[in-house]
Parts: sequence; structure tokens; C-alpha cells
Amino acid sequence: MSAKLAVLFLLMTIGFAMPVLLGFRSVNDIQLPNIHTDYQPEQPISYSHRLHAGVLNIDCQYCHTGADESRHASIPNLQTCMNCHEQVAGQTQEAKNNIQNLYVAWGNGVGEGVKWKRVHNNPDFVYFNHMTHVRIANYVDDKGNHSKGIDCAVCHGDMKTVGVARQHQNLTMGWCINCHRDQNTRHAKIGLEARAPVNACDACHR
Amino acid sequence: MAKPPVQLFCGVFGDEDDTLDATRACREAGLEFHDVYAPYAVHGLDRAMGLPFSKVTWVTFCCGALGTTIALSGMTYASWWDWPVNVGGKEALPFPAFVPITFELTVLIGGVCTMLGMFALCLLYPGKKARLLHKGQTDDKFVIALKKTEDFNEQKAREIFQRHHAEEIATRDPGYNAADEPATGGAA
Amino acid sequence: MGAHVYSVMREPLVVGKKTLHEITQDVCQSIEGKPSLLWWLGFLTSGAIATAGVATMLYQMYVGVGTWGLNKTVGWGFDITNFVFWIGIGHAGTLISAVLFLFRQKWRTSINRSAEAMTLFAVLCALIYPTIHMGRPWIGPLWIAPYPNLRGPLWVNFRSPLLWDVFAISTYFTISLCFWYIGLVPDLATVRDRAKHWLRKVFYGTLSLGWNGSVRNWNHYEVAYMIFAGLSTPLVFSVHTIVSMDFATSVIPGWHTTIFPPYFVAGAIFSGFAMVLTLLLIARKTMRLEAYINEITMDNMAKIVLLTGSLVGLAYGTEFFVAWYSGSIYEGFAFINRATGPFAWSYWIMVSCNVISPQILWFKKLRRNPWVLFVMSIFVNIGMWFERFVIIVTSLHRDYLPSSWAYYTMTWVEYAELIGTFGIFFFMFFVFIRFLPGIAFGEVKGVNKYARHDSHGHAHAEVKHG
Amino acid sequence: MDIEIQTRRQDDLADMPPEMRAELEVVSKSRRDFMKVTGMAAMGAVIAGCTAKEHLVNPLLKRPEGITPGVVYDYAGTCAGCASACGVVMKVRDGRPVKLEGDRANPLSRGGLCAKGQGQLWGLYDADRVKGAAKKDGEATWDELDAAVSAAVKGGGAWLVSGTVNGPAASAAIAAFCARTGARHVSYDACGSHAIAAAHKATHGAHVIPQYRFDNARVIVSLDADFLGTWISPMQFAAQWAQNRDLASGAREMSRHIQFEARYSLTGANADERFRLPNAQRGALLVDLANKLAGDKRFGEPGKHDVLPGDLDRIVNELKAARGHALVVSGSDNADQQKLVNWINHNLGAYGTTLELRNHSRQALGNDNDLADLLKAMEGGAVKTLILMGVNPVYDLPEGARFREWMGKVGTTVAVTTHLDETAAECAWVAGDHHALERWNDFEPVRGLYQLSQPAIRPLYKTRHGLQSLLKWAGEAAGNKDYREYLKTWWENNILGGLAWTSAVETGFVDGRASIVHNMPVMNEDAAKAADTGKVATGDFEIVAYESLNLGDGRHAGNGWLQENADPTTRVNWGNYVALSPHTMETMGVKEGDLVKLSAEVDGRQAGLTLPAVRQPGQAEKVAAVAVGYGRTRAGKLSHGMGTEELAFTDGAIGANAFPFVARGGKVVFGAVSAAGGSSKVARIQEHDSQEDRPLAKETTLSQWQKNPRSGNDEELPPKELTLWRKWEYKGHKWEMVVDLNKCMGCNACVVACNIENNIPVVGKKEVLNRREMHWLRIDIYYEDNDGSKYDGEQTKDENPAAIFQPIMCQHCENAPCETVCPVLATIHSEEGLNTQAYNRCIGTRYCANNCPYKVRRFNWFTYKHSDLTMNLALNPDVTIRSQGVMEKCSMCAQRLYEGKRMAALNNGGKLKDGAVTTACQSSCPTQAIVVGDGNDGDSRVAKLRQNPRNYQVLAEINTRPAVTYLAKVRNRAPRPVAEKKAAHSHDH
Repeated sequence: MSAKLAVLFLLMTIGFAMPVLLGFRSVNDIQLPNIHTDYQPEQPISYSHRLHAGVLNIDCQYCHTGADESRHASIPNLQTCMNCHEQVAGQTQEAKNNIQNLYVAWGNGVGEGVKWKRVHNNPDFVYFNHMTHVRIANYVDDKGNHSKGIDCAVCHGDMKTVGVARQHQNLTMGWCINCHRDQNTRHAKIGLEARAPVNACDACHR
Repeated sequence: MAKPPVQLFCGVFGDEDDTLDATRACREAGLEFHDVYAPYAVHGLDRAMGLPFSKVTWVTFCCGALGTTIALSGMTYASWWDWPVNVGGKEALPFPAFVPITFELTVLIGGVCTMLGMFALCLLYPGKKARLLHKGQTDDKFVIALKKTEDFNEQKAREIFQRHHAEEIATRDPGYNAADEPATGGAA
Repeated sequence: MGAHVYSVMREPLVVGKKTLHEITQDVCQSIEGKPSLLWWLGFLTSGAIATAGVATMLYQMYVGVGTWGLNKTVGWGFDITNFVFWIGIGHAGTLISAVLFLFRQKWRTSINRSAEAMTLFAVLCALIYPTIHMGRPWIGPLWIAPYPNLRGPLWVNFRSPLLWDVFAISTYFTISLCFWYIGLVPDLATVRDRAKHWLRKVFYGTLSLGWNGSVRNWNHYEVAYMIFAGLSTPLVFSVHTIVSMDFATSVIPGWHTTIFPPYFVAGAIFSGFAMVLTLLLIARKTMRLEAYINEITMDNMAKIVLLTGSLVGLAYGTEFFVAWYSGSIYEGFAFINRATGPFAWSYWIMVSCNVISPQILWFKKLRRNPWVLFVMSIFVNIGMWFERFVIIVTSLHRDYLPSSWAYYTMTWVEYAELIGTFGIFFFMFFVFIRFLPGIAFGEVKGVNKYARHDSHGHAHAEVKHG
Repeated sequence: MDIEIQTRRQDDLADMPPEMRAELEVVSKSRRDFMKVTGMAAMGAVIAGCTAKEHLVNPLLKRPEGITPGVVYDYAGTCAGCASACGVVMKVRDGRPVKLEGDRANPLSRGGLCAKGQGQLWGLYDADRVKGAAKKDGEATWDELDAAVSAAVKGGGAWLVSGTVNGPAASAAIAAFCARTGARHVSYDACGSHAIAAAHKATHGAHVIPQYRFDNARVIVSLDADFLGTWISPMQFAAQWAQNRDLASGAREMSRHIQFEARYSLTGANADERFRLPNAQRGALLVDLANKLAGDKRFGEPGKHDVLPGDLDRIVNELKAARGHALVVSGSDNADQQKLVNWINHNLGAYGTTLELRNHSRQALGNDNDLADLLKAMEGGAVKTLILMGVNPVYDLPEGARFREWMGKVGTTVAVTTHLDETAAECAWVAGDHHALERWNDFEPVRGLYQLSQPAIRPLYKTRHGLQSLLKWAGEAAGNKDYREYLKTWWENNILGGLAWTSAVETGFVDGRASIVHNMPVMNEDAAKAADTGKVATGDFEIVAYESLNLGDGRHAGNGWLQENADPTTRVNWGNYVALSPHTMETMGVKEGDLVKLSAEVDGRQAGLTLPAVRQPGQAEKVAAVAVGYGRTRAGKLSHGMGTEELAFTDGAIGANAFPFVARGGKVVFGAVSAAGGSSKVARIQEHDSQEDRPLAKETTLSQWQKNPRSGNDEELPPKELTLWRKWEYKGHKWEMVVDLNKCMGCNACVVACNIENNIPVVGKKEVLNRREMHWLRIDIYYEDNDGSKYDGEQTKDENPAAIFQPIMCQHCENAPCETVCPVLATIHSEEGLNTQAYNRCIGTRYCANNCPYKVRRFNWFTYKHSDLTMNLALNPDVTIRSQGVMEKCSMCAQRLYEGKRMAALNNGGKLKDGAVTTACQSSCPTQAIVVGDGNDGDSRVAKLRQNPRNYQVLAEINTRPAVTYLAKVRNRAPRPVAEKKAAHSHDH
């Protein structure tokens, strides 16, 4: 009887005390499976960031013009593409096909345009501002180096190595908040004023 | 509990006072109980059998304490350590506000575990087949079952049973189950 | 040796000199025989009402809380009134099981099973309201449960009495369910052993967990039962205390009162006992259980109703006194407004039903008259519903800023849902008395000999084989 | 209408073309669905865990020049909501205006913009607009229309009817049209001030309305002139009036404002001393006043009036003492009375100081004489062609019904209009005009101040500028080009004088007031003496038809924001009513909401209407007041409750037309007022108007304040530093707001500004009747006895109570009761001291709203949606649309605060200049009663105002520690015993 009692007790203790024993922290770190990270839909034109940003070394803001002056980084107008592709028709067959699709969409300035699939989809109640992060925010990386503005790659990954656009981070609120907290800690460490909002719902939800 | 290895000497009674007295007498006579069965809780019957106080209280205590711990640590973790927020100008660690939930979780976990622990101690579980020594033992009959061990004094036992107005005295096989007997119309 | 000695003043708890088997027989008849026409009538009527109620709730959740008559000033009306009302009803069962058990009130045995079942059903009805009163019930459960989430480490607000409510009520429901079930197990075993149909055998066999009346089990069982009684006693007081904190911790005049916890608990017991009386007086008649739910039970119940009713009356008076004594103009106004404002009708219904009507119970004759008790219990049910209405609505409709004062007019949706919950409640009760033993005969048998002056010493003389 | 476009979300508007393609009409099927949908979707995603919903984006082919998606651009312009021509800043985002705000640089309006001005956006995006050229029985092309109308006007006998057109180029265009075609131009104002101009013609020889300068006036006496609400140029006057009532910046004195009026106007509610005076006695009072100032009886014997001689003598003395700084104004339409007013002002030395003829007002150029000519000509069949430009005479002329008849005698009728109103519906041709926000135009509100307005959006429909149409029909070459060319040329030739066109467009105005040469005319006293106004007409009930504060002359009747904006004194919205004094109602045996029938003979016509009665404390006895502007039958969906599926607009026609009760020449209308039997519910957003002796809206008198700056705000409070909890520190900014009750005049402009800025839904009459209006900001009114005791809403003690306004929005309590009770942390305190509400987290228990002592939280009872999808373009993309079941409330315009911080970080090294961020309510306030700023910045205005002795927190005793505080009102009361005043009001019934 008492042996059974002991087993029962042990089972119960393990069953109920597990959260306490393992710590709420670790439970908290469990991410529910989410559909966002690595989302890489097939696009009507398989535009390659690797080629344009990587090989050709075109600046991000050449196309995503809003990133440093607006909430939206914005998806470029086809006119931006045509700035070069008036001249460049591609070398490989694949490139030629893609660029041909571009010409059709452009249609001499009166075409249908391209219906891109949006990769980064924050809900409408989230007011993320690109300008604040790209131009205003101070960023301290994990080595303690301080820079004005956050490099695009921090959130979007190194697009110079990615072909068709892909979501790099999960972009959940937990991810945002943890970065803000880390930044505030790192700022404090190197004696800078910490300004990333953490306890301010209205910074993103209003 | 597995089937008793020995045969059982059973006395069936119709009154709780008789049963109680008979049980006491059996114990004083040094007869070994297999068990006593009663349709309802008869106070003192377990003491009369010489059973110790139930250990279910310990289950309650430990699990209740566990509930308290989970509640307090969880709330402290969530509202103070993990992300302290300014709610109505109150402190991030408002202990008075934790009292209700701490209490409730203590009772909840303590209570549920008490029930589970009690059933575990009784080895009761859904689907278990009840073993009856008499059809009426959950209705109006009391059964005292004594182990027919090697040194069992059947004579003495029978004498005690009869003295206490036993309605039926029988020896049952280890595997006997009155529930398997065909219906006798007793429950009509 | 059979040392049951009772004062001659005592009256037997079970009248009619029943044998143990007759008790089993009496109680089991309702679940073994064919259901009566009356039962079918009640079952179908309450089922129809319940269905209509649920349909209304779904409609309301889909279209919006705006289908109720609430407004920017009165944010809670029928919803929370019904919630508190049903929670109050749900107090009697556990109180009868636990507190009266601890006080060794043996007359409780005839009513505790039904009262506990009523508790569970009432709490279920109560739980409907916090759910449907939410603007977005479909996401409520996601947020309320403190679980790791995608929104970062943002948990819930442990300072909110509403969250305490969630814990308190779910605990109360779970513990009451366990308590009820533990009590049921031996009785279910009896029913199992009487069962003939294989389906019944399986059903009751599964539920009764193989119970066979072993005293080794009774040993644990009795301790566990005692522990449950011990746990439930503070629990039953805590639940309505916490519900009262929804109001007491707020800043609204008429809500912000330290008297609320005892006041609410007394009110809850009051309303719960009234509802138990209502139900059992019906059951006694329809199920022919006069031997068990007899005058002594009624008398005792009526005494508790009288006591708690007077406590509630005292609380009403105290509130007025404190409102005046506080010197706060807002507090003072809130109470004057209750008695004389636009909702004065509800206040006076409350006072006449809750304070005045139970005063007839000072007379023993009336305490033992089932008809008087029945009518009185209905009055108390109505009065206690209005007590919650008065507290919630009259305090809200005129609070600090006169510019926001507003009246609250109920809509058909609110009435339909209120009636619907009664349908759900009675529906569950009808199902219960059909399938489960409505009287804890295992416990009644234990008190069968109580104050039976004929049964000194051995009672075996009467026991014949059945 | 493929699925992709329907799934476009609000953000994607940024990627849409600024020329609003028809596609846009299907953007997001309903206005408020998406949160529910995304909420569901999120749940679904967690459960399903595998599929991603595709969102498609189709960027423009070419980037519009100078537009970055998501960036707000400010353009200067001029408001065309009425003829006051206030300066506005148009906030344009992604090629569409999302908000109008007052232009602080404008010398007249100084940043104020009234509710009507703000609400113009509704008119722009209204789906009921005229979408191009049309004829009476169907569609038409512009060519057809042009051909027909050009031919008609060339045939002679053409009349052009417009409202006030004061722009120099616009006037020139009209003049050119008239010169070419021989047409006659008639302008009229439905609620005009012709009598003032006519009186000045008689007394000063110039048919002008002077520009009033309340900022120079120390004593203001107004006889029924609602100059803070509706009279001539209320925003301008409010700014001037408030300038002399600002006691927070060092001044020790303030102006004294005395009002005589029959109804209870917004201006009367703000007066220091208010007298109830039926309009019939106004002439007599003027004669009495003039005689007393003159010291003899040169203006004849005054009839009997209700003002006690003692009061009048005192007022005369006050006026005399303030000579040169006194101003008497009258809202009378009676030229004789206005002549007396002119003499009084002349006698007080007001000309040149408190009223100017040099830079006279051009804000009401309507001429009733011209109008009379037109009506006569129409009746006689002499009008061959009638062009109605932006006017609606069938509705807003007292003789509208006859006008409609006479239109049948006209050969060709043409309406140049944005909406198919009552008049346009009768016209043969309808030339769709641009909305004011789509077109170039100019204005000259006062002589010498030239203002421009530029389009904030490309025309949404195939409409054409009305003036261009005129030029085209006249055969001018300019008619074939965009009107901008004409305007620009005219300005370059006549106004700019070397100034760059672009800089004029940028500032929005050119101030040439100083260059106007003007010789002060001599007062012709004989003209005043000839005025015959001393007699007091008598009759049964005096019926007063007044201009509605929210709908003006009715042109805004199709505007949901304005319909839902409540009247400041009765707090009624969605419809007009018969306002009666409580005593009159008692005598008549009429309860609030009972239908009352009004009938009278007006200028030989029979006028009648039936409306519910509403009690208006302080109104004169036996006076029935009805607002005009309601009862439109063709103002779009709103006007007659035609809405179908939406919850909002389902309660019948909105009011009744009271214009037939307007009598020409300011004659007093007497008629019969009787209970009509039955009742109709009146929607009001405040039902109880007594403070119940609670210290909520505090006040003191000037003399007490001068002795003790804390007077009126000196009750003892429980110790507030005693606390169980440690105080939270706010390290960065701490946003705070101070509202000066002495400057707030209750005009409700901030309410509409807030609604537009924060996407607050219009819920309609039915829901207002359920007390579910969604306004985050409201202006409470409390009435109180003049002797200082509080007015009890149930039982009137004083028949002429004073009023106090108090704007209430979320108080952003430091110890917020709402936050503690939210189970899900949907509302918590931000690190910048704001009470934030995360809609996406809210589950809608309404516990927070219950526990809010200020009752400022609003719950989305339903999914509120527009039936017009174009209205979605008016939504502010920076503010979430709230879904059903979510609590919402004032966020102190968090989006603007963050934008301000961003701009400070970019331009000012992160240092936020005080005043750089404004909330929507603040930026619209004509009197600048609202100040927002960083309380942690000791130099900020808000921090200083919090130290002001008049500063207090509402409900301070419950220790919520609001971030929003108030400055107690100061009344400049008459120095006289109370008893005498009591007596003054007891004899008139």
C-alpha cells in the first residue's frame, strides 16, 4: 500500500509541479507553430533579391523608397523597374521570360501592373513604422556596437542571399517586444538613453 | 487487490448495530478479516475492523500546498518578473490581489487530487467490475468476510455470527462474485 | 451496543418507519420505472425553452451585445444580474453538503443530493452569462487562460476581480462536481446492482467505479468526504465573496462597499435555500417523497431562510446608514436614488420580497406548511434576482457625472435569455432526477433510525427479507 | 470585383492610385469587419496551423510625384462650409484628404474650425453626390448640357443665383459671365445679415457689414446675435472673444458680455449676464437703450419690455464707462433696429475700434432686395433662364414652395451643384460641380484679405468647376481650360503684385488689409431717428426660427457627423424640435417629446409644422424656437432616414423644415402653438443637466478671483499622497492636458474633429436614443442658478439659469480604475502617462466602462458600417477600425503624439518643442481652450497651467489622478444684489 502511495505521490508531484520545476520561463518560450516565418509565396514574376541586391548591389531604398520617410517601405512601382529594364532585357532564357512578363505588366505605362503576393502581413491593428526604425532608432548589436537606424537585415535577413522574397522573422508581438527590451538593456549597458517603447500599447496599437 | 488466495467465511447481517458488534467480536477473537461490506457508511466500523486512519489527508495536504505554490509563483512570475506593467498605478507585485486566486487554486488542486487519491487508494476506476459477496450488500445487507486461513476457527466465527443475528452464513470460493449469480428477484 | 438514545423532543428524520430496502425502493422507483407523464411534460417544456434560449444567445453573439438594452452608462444589466443570481442559487447545495455536514445536521441527508445537483446546474447557467456578455466571446478563452502566446510574454491581469471570478467559479464548479460525484458513487453501485438492462449495467457500472461497499474503501471515503466538506466550506464562502468583489473593489457609489462579501454570501444562501425549497417542494409532491422531505426538513430550511433573509435585511439597512455616515455626496445620492429614483420600483420589489415576506416564518405552523413555503420561496427567488438588479443597475445608471445618467430598458433578447436559462436549469434537473438517484439514500439509510423511538436497541425485529 | 481586391486592407490604400479608381468603392466590403475577421483568422491559423492567407498588392505603375505612401502632407486652403471663409489646413494622405484643421496662421479664424467646416469631408466622399452632367429625366453628356445652356443664356433674360461669392476672381468670373450674357446675378444667404448692410447704407452710406472686433471690446452687449455660434463669422469672433477672457496668461481683467435673447443660444450660454427678452421687445429695448445713452427721448417712446430699468441703467453706465471699448451687436433682420444699433455703436465710439468699416466683412453678401426682384420676375414669367449655383431656394427660402412653382415658368433651369438637392431635382439641367475640396477657388472674407483654396484631391467624379461652367456657357475662352488658369491669371494681374503664386498657394492667403483706402463716413443720425421700432407687437406665441449650429442653413443636413453632433444647450441631435421654456411647457401641459403643432401666417403665407417639444431652461416664456436646416427631403440617405441594411439611420425623417417661419425684414412671427397629441422620441446625448451640487464644473466670479485666485476651487480634499502603492515614475514624456473652462464655449467643434481623426462611427438616432453614441469627447452642459446655487434638473428654481460647459474625454488617470478591472490587460498605463486601450486584445466585458467614474469609454455594440463604401476614404489610416464587441476611448490622439515625437527626432534632435504636438480637439478649438503637452517639461504650457490656482482635477477625491485637468470658469458677474435680479424675472408670466 505504502509503495503504491509513494508512486502515486511521485506521479502527482511530477505532473503538477512540472511547470514550477521547469520554470515558467521555459514554458513561456515555447512558440506555438506559426505560419509566418519563412513564408515565401510564389510570385507572378520571380524577382530575385539575390541578383539585384546581392550581385548588382542595388541599395534597398532604391526600390523600397518609403522605408526611410514613411510608415510603409512600399513595394516599388513598375516604373522603378523600367528605369533599368528599358535597357536590360536579360541574358538567360529564364531572365528573359521574367522580364518579358514585366514588359507585359508595364504595358508602356498603361498596363495591368503586377499583383504581388504580400510577404509581410502584419494585422491592421499593428502600426509598425519603417521610418522610425530605419532612420530614427538607435540600434546596439549584440557586440555592443551602436548605430543610428537599424539595418534592414536585422528583421528581413540578408536579402542579398535570398531569391524570391521570404519572411525572415516571425514578426509576432513577442518578437517585437523582446527586441525592444534587449535594446533597452543594451543601451543602458553602453550608457545610452533607452527609448524603445515596451510598456506603451499605443506605440503600435491605437 | 487480486483474488484472495483463500476461501472466505461470510456472515450476512441486516442491521448496522449487529454488524458493528459482530465485527468487534471477531476482532477480539483474533479472526482475520478479509473485509466487511456495508451499504452505507457505518461509523466506527473501520475502527472496529482495526483499520488505520486514511492517508488521503496527506494527498490533500501536499496537493493543496502544490496549488498554493503554483498560484503564487505563477502570478508573481507573470506579473512581476516576466513583464511588469503599470495597471491603474498599482504596483507590479500586488500581493493582496493574489489572495483569491491562490486560495482557489489551492482548493482546486487539493480537492481534485483528494478525489483522485481516494479512488486510487481504494483502487477504484471506471470499468472495474464490482465483486459482491451478497446481492444485497449495496442495498440493505452487511457482510463480514473472514479469511479461512490455516488456523481459522470456523466454529468460533460461526458462533459470533449467529450470536449477532446473522441472516446467512456461507463459505465462498476465492473467485466468487454474487453479481454473476442469476437474478433471484431480490431487486424487484 | 446500539447506543442510540434520542431526546423525546426529537422527531424522526425519516417518517413512516421505512426499512432500508424500502428506502432504496422508494428512491430508485423514479429512475427504474417508466417516467410519468408529468416528467415528460416538464422535460419537453423545459427542453423547448432551453433550445429557444440557446438560439437567442447565438443570435445575440452574432449580431452583437447591442441586442441587449445596455448603453454607455449601464454596461451591465440582465447579464451580470443573472450571473450573480445563478451563482447565488448555486450556493445552497454545497452549503447543505458541506457546512451542514460539518455541523452534523443530519436532516440534510434527504435534500443534499438534489441540492448539489441544483448547485451544479445553477453554476452552469451562471457560467453562460460571463461568456455571452463579452463583446467578443470567440476570443475570450484565448486571452483569459494564462498561457504562453504569440503576443510576447503578455499575461492576464491578476488584479482584476473578473479574473478572480473565472478561477473562483471554475474551482467551485469542479469541486462541487467532485463532491457530488463522490457522494453518488455508493448509490450508483446500489442502482448498478439492481439494474437488469445491460445498458444500465454498463452505464451505472462505469460510473460507480466498481464500488462494493468495502469498509476498507469506506475508510478512505469517509475521510475524503470530510476533507471535501472542509474544503468546500471556505470555498462556498469565497465564491460569493469574490463575486461581490467585482463590485466592492470598484469606484462606483453603491458598489464600493466593504459590507459586500458577507452581504452577498448571506444573500446567496438565502436565495439558494429558497430555490432548494421551490424545487424540493415540487419533487416531494411529484415524486412522492414526503417521507424523506418532510416537515422537519421544511422547518429547518425555513429557519435558515428566515435567518439569512434577516441578515440581508440588516445589510440593506447598514448600507443606507454607511452611505449617510460616510458623508460622501455620491454615496449618499446612490442610496437615496435607489429608494426614490427611476428604479425605485425594483428596490421596493426587492425589499418586500426579501425582507418582509420571510418574516412569516417566525410561526412554526407556517414553517411547516408546504404551500406557504412554496409561495414564500418564489417571492424570495424574485426578490433576490431584483437585489442583484438593484445593486448593478441602479448604481450604474446614476453615478458620478450627472451628464452621463441614463435609464436602462431591457429588450426581448434579455428576457428570452433569462427565461432560457431557467429552461436549461430545469431541463438539466429533469434529466438528473430521471437518471440519477435524487436522494442520497446511502446517507438517508445512515439516519434511518434517527429519533425512531420505536427502534431503541435492535431494529432487526422489523427487518424482513425483501 | 474579384476576391483579391476585396481582401485588400486599409494599409493597402497607400499603394492605390490617388485618382480614386472606381475599384476603390469595393475596398474592404464593410467598414468594421476586419478585426473580427482577423481575430477569427488568427484563431483559425492556430488551429489549422498550416495555411497562409494570400494578400495581393498591386502597386501603381508610376509613382505619383511628390507623394510618399503613408506620409501626411499639409496644404493650406479655405473652408467653404459657409461664407465665413476660415483658413484651413488640409491633411492629405495618399492623395486624399483625411482631415481638415484650422489654420493657425490665418489672421481671422486663427486656427479655429467649426464642426461644419470639419465635417466637409463627409460631403466630399458622400456617394450621393452628383457625378457629372445630368438632365432632369436622365443622364446627359457635358457637351449636350453645354450646348443647351449656352444657347439658353445667349437668348437673354438669364438670372444667376448664388450664395455669397466673395472671392475676387470668382466675382470677376461671375461678372464676366453677366457681362457677356446680360444675365443678372442675385446672391442671397438663407440665414443672412442683409439688415446690417441695409442699415449701414442708411446711416453710413455704404451697403456693407462691418467687421466686428470683439477683441477690442471690454463690454459686449448682444441682442440676440449668436456671434459664437452662427452669426456672420463665428470662428473669427470666438477667437476674438476668447482673447479677452484668457485669465491664464497674466491678465487680471476680462471682458463683460451681456446677452439679451429669446431663445437660449450658444452665445447666451457663454454670457456673463443674460436676459430673457422676446424678440418682439427687442426694438423697444433698443429705443430705450439709445434714449438712455442719448440722455433724452430723441428716438421716441419705447414700448414695454421686460428688462428692469435698474438693470438697463446699469448696463448703460457700463457701456458709457467703456466708451471706445464697447460693442453692441444685434442679430435682428430688421433694418430699422440695426440703424439704432449703428447709432448706439456710433455714440459709444465703437466705429474704428470695435467695429471696422474699412476692412468690412464680406462674409454675407446676400441681398434681399435683389432676391425680391428675382422672385417678382419669376412670378411674372420674366425669367428665361435660371442658373442656380450652389443654392437650394426650394428648401431654404421661406417661400420655397412658391419658388418651386415659379420655376415652372422659367424657360431653362440649370443647377450647378454637388448634390441633387430639392432645387436641383426640379432643374432641367444639372451641372455637377466639384466639391470644395476638389477645386481651386478664392475668397475675400474681409476687405483686403485674399484667400485661396486649392484642391486636396483630384475630382472623384466627372464634375466640372462651377465657375468654369459659367465661363464656358458665356463663351469665354477660359471656360475651356481648368479654372485654375483663370484664377491664377487673375491673381497675378490683380492681387499678387509681384508676390510668387506658389508662395500665395503655400500660405493660403495674401493679407492686403492695410492697403485698403477708406474714408470713415459720417453717421447720419436722422436715419436712426427715423427708425420706427419702439412699438411692441403682441400675439399668442412668438415663433423663432434660428440657424442650427450644426447644419447651418441645411446644406450640411446629409452629414452624419453633424447630424450626430448635439446641440450644445439641449444636447439633442438627429432632428430639430420645438424648444420651449419649462414654465411654458408646464402651462401648456406638454411634456418633453410630446408633439407640438406650430402654425402661423408669415408674410401672407400659412406656415405649419409638427415637432416634438424639448424643454430649454432659460428660454423666454411664450416663445417657441425651431432650428432651420432640418427636414431636408433630398440630402442623400441621411436626410430622410432611408438607410436600409445599416443600423444607423432607421428612424424616419430628420426633423421638419422651419424656413417657412422666417419672415422677411426681421418681422416677429406670432402664431399658435398647441399640443398635437402623441409624442416622438427625442435623441439626446445628455439627459440630466444639473450638477446635483457636485464640484464637477467649477466656477468663480471675477471679483472673487481677483481677491483669491483659488476661489471656487478651494474645497478641502482628502489627503492624496497617502497611498498603499509606490508611485510609478514617468521618465520620458508625460502627456497631460488642461482645459480652460473659461475659454471653452461649448461649440462642439472638437467633438467632430475627434470623430474624424479617430474613425468614430456615426450610430444614428436609434442608437443615440439607446444612449450609445460613440463620441470619445463630449461637452457636458450644466445649468445653474445665477445666485450660485445649483440648478436642479427636475425642478426649475431659476427660470433664467446660467450654463457651464465642460468637455469630458478620457481623463487618463494615473490611478485608472478601468485598468485594474480589465481581466486581459487590454487597457494599461503607458510609460508616457497615458491610459492606453489595445482594441485587438479587448474581449468586451465592459467592466472598464462601468468602473470609469467619468463614463468616457464607448463600446462597439454592433458592427458599425457605412453603406457608402466611398466613405471609407474618409477614414484615418493611422487609427484602427474597431470591431463589434470592443471597447474604445480617447487615446489622446496617440498617433499624433508619436508622429510629433518622430518629427522632433528628425528635425530637432529628439527634443520636443512645446506645442509641436496637438490633439485633434486642441487643433480645432477656436478659443484654444485645450492645451496638450509634456508635463515633465517644466517650461511647457501644460505644466504651467497645472500650477494655475484655478487648476483642478474632476473627482479629485476619489484619487484617480487624471492627466486631464481643468481651469475653473470665471464669470464676470454684475455687481448687484441677487434679490433684485430675482424680481426681474418674476413678472413676465
